[in-house]
Amino acid sequence: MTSHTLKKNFDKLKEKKETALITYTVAGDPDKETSLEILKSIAKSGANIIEIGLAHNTPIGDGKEIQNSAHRAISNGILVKDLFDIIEDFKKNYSTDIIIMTYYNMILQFGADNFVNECRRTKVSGIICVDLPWPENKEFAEKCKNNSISFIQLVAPTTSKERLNKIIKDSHEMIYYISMLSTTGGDLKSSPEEILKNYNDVKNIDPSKKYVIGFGITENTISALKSADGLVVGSVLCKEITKSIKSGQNPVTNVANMIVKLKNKIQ
Amino acid sequence: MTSHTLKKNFDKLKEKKETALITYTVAGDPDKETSLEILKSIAKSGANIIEIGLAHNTPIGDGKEIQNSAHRAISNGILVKDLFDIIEDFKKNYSTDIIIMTYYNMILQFGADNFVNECRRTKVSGIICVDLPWPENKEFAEKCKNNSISFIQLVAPTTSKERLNKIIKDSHEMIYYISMLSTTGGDLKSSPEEILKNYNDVKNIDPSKKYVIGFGITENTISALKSADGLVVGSVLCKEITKSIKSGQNPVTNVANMIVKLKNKIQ
Amino acid sequence: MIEIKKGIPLIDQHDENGFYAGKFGGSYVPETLKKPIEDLTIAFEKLRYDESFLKERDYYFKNFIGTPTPFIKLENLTKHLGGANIWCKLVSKATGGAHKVYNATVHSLLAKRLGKKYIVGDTGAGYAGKMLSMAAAKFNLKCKIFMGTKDISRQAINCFSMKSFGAEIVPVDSGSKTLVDAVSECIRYWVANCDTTHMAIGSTVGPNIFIKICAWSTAQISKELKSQLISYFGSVPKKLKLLNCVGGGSSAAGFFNEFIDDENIELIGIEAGGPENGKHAAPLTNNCKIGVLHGAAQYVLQNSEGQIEETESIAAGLDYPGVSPLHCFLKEAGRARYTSASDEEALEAFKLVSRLEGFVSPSLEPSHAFAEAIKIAPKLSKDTILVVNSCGESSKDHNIIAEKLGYKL
Amino acid sequence: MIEIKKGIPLIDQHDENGFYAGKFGGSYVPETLKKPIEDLTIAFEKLRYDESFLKERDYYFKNFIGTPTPFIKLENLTKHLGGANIWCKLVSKATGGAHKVYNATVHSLLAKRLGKKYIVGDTGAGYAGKMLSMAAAKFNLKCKIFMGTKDISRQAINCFSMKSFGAEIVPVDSGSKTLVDAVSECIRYWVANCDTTHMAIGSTVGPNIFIKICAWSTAQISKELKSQLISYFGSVPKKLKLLNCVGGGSSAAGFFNEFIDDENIELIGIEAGGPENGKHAAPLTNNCKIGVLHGAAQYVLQNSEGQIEETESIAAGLDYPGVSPLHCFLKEAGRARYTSASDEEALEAFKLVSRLEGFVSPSLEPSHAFAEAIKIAPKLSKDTILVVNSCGESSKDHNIIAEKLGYKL
Ligand SMILES: Cc1ncc(COP(=O)(O)O)c(C=O)c1O
Ligand SMILES: Cc1ncc(COP(=O)(O)O)c(C=O)c1O
Repeated sequence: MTSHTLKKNFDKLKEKKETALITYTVAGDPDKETSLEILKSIAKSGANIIEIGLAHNTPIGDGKEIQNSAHRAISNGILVKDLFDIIEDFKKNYSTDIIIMTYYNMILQFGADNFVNECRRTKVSGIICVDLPWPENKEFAEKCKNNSISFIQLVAPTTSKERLNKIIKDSHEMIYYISMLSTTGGDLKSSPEEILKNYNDVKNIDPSKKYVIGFGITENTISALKSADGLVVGSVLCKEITKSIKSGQNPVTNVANMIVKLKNKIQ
Repeated sequence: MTSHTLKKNFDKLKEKKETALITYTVAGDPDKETSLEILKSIAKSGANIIEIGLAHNTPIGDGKEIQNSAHRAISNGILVKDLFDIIEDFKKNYSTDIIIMTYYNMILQFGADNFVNECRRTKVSGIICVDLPWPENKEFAEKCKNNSISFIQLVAPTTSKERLNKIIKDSHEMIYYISMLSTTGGDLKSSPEEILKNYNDVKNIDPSKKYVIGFGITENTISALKSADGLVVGSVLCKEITKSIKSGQNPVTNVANMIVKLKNKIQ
Repeated sequence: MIEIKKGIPLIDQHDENGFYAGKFGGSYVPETLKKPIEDLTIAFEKLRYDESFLKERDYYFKNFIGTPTPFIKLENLTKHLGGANIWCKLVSKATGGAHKVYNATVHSLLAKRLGKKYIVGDTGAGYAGKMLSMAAAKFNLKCKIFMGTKDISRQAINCFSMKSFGAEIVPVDSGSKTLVDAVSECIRYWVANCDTTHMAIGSTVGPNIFIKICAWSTAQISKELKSQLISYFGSVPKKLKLLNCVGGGSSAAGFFNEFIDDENIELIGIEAGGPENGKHAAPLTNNCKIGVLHGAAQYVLQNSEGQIEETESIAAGLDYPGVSPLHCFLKEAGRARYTSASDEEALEAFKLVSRLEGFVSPSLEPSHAFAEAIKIAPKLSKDTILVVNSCGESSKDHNIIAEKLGYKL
Repeated sequence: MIEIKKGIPLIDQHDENGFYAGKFGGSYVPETLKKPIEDLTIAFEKLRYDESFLKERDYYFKNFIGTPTPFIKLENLTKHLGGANIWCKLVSKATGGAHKVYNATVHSLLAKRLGKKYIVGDTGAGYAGKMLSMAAAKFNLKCKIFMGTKDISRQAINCFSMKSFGAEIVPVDSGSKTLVDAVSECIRYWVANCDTTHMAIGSTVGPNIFIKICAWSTAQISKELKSQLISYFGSVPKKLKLLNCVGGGSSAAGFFNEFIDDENIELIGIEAGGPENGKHAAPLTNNCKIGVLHGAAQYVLQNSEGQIEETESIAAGLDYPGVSPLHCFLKEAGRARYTSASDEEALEAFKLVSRLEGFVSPSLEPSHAFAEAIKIAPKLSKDTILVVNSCGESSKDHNIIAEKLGYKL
């Protein structure tokens, strides 16, 4: 149950003692086609897991960079079915695990069952829902599990010990560890050492699961955190797309170059 | 006691069965010299009594036309001593009775004694003080009387019977009957017949005194009121001065022409 | 059929997960906020029964907010309309000029109790922000207010107040540049700063605890009204209708609160109908679908995809795509009736009420409620009592109204 | 030496001709007004003891004006200044935002009793006009407000209110285009319309009867204060100082009224010092000569000829060359002390008070009184009680203040 591919992916990485590089870009940013090309180039450049954002226009957990990307995507008319088209297309040639990240209202309006069915159909490995925390997510997580999709729990520095135990108990293979109090893309507020200390405390609750660290990870901070099971980079990539568009450059190649750089830093 | 000249003037008019034409212009309007010339031309054109305004900058009884004249005079720097200069100059060649019309603060700041002394020195016949009603004016009226100057009481359509009796009893030879509820220069609100009826009621209280009607008297209304002892025209003349200035004409001749016209209408 | 549990406060009608009628409300928040929200919930549930806290609250309500606000009969308007008796609860007389001061004061007191030195809040009409800045200044809290740039320019007076109280206004230039974006940005800020900072949401929206705190604060209005009704009429009148505009719904929730159990009393919520032939901001009136906005499930203007739709209203305080789960609940239970007034109707109501009833000078939000009163009063019997909550004061809207009504200033 | 007669209200300290201390006040009016003034005097002297009239007044004071206004301690300001205890009477909480509402309400009630259908008044800051329009709308009187064109442009919000209440604003473009000219024009209008129209002068200036009505109306403030002092302190404190800005002087007269006989209490009037290196509007502070302005003898800014001088103040409500005969009397009797604050000091006071005491948001007029409190408090003992009358609300001044303090709106 839950995602077989994601489990296998992590097992392989463990064997190779490799840290998973997990990327986040927004479906439809800057447009449907280019965002697919970006996903492909990300996959080719060595990312291990790909998060793809389904943009919502009242995001309460995102920082400026991701908001900009989401704004572009929505302005360009991205729809839920476009997201699945993109994933479906991607999956024709690539096997990299795909995780959808979105807000609950997007799932609700599409219909939770429909959403999960589409995920299964397009071979999505997992779902992150920013504003569907535990225990509110129990029913939906169950639904994901029943469809071999990982529902990825988030834990934060504010999460209490008691909650941590319960969340991890209910979690699937992958857990998202929020590095600090921040929306996505803020500057790291704590030293990597501190973050890793807290991270390890969390991981020790159930070392059999995989824990990825996200929020605030940049070219500068990524290598210091490489002992984690995986590291998520999102704002850095969204910013790269924004910069590329502004300077008339190709976001596809720029993002690819960035992936290579990041991947190198954690090898 | 009180003004001998004023008394004689009225006596003579009575003999001739003539209605007194009383003018009002502002000292220093449009400037010191011209206002003196205006007085002279008024006298030459047949006015019987000349009121001259000592402008105050917060007049509470004046309409727009007189306010404009006062404003010009003050802007041109007219001072109390200028007023007396003008009168003194005028009196060198003319014997027409001069009555000063002003507000109490002007008298107060000059000093009531000084003011009356200057009036006597310059052969002023009377004083009208807009905001010094009976009984507040008792002391000052007494001072005037002691200096052979008429203090001219005003009575209005709102003045009660009881007050009328007292005011007329305390009055000197001339009483100013305000034709209607208005600041100076308004349109006549009642018919001349009504005004004259009220006027006669007042006059009958003591027919030995002289009663002049003022407020709202224009070229159009003057002849209907000619049965009064005297009629005051002010706003009409001030307006003539304003118009003359605006059209680049000579206010002295224009005012003189107006006087002739008005005088004709009450003959 | 949804039933309202008798004898239980409106804010306690939710289930253990914070849902009213099993489907409205909840706490759909990023994990980071779970702990601060839990802390706040525990603190509030304790403090709301704490004698010393209640004493403090009552002290500031009385001495700073100036409660009770007047309850007055609008003789001229009643006569003019020739039907029901129209009364007004002049909540705009509360310090600062609107009901938003209750919630702001309570949040500031809570922040102090929680040991927080910083407080943040959202604002649309600017009142929530003004009041929060005002209370923050008094209680020595550093204050940041999130406000859409469209609202900043149309509600400049309230911005002036915020600045003078030393608050920082953070302009929000995303989306519709109005309240919805301000709330999002405010929540985002809190996500990043919840360790040091208390957040006050400006209406009965957001995660359940914020709805509860807000409605608990504004409930003061109906407590006053009830005792004023009894003191004027001997008892709560039988034929009574309460009218209140509904943006987020904090004013209406506070106005209805004490009367929920008394089914004789009609509760009427008036939403923003927007410009005729334009957009609106009336999710209840227009049977919008349930969605999740700002952490709570509610009726909300959205497209079929789940994107929140842009709204339009002349009243900045009503210009919000969602509505309190409390009102969704009252609607679903058939306890309150919801309708809307257009921009034009609100303006006409403003005009009429101002001309006839000098002492009432409603801002554009309560003008919507007056519009409904004007519509229904003529058809009602003379022994019917309509009470309108005039919950905001017009000066903040002077430029908008003057322009629309052609007053040259 | 002038003595204040004990046990006699301040407004009854005049002689049979309406003069205080034999030289201030009186009724220097055109003959036309003698009768209407006499009628008004008779009516007022009867009504002020008439139970039904007093009941009506009290009803509207309570229900429309919202009395009593709060009396609050300014803890933060007190701490910041480190001397006397600073308290505030928050008169700006009265409906409409200033003490002017008392006089306006009483005049409107009088007009009704006198059977007048029209009412006119002057205004400077716009509050007197706003309040009169407001009361007039309520009591079905047609209302005209005279206002200097300079004031119209700097106090636009209050003009908006007047228009919305259906009043006509008559712009006065003569002289300094401020209050002094508005009052003159208003009196002139009354001269021409006194048969149908009631006039309300906006402060304790003008012919004596207007001074009396106005101070009788605002006396409500010190009645409230006295009972609030007693309720907070058990009795009226020994070391008490009352601070109030003085334009015409209606706010200060009302604030001092109940305390005149208690000579322990220091009464401090603060006039407008104007811009540093500029003109001022402070006849008492600057020992101006006695003159007659608007029907009454008083200290007044004038040149040696008797022309009234132009004044300058950032506070439109204080921008007046004369001052109430009541204050001339209190000064002459040594009972009250008068001083001034400059524009700059008032602005600084506004800034400090707003930052430290959110709930108080003084307009520029009471900011002058706060400026004096800020000056003297640090030098006073901790058991001294300063009470400042915050008699106006800042929103009308938002543009001026924002510009001067560099707030971008
Ligand atoms: C005066 C006024 N009324 C009503 C509202 C609408 O909010 P709510 O429905 O929460 O009372 C606002 C919001 O800013 C407001 O300022
Ligand atoms: C708020 C405020 N305070 C003070 C004044 C000054 O007038 P008075 O001295 O009559 O109170 C005004 C006049 O408009 C005012 O609006």
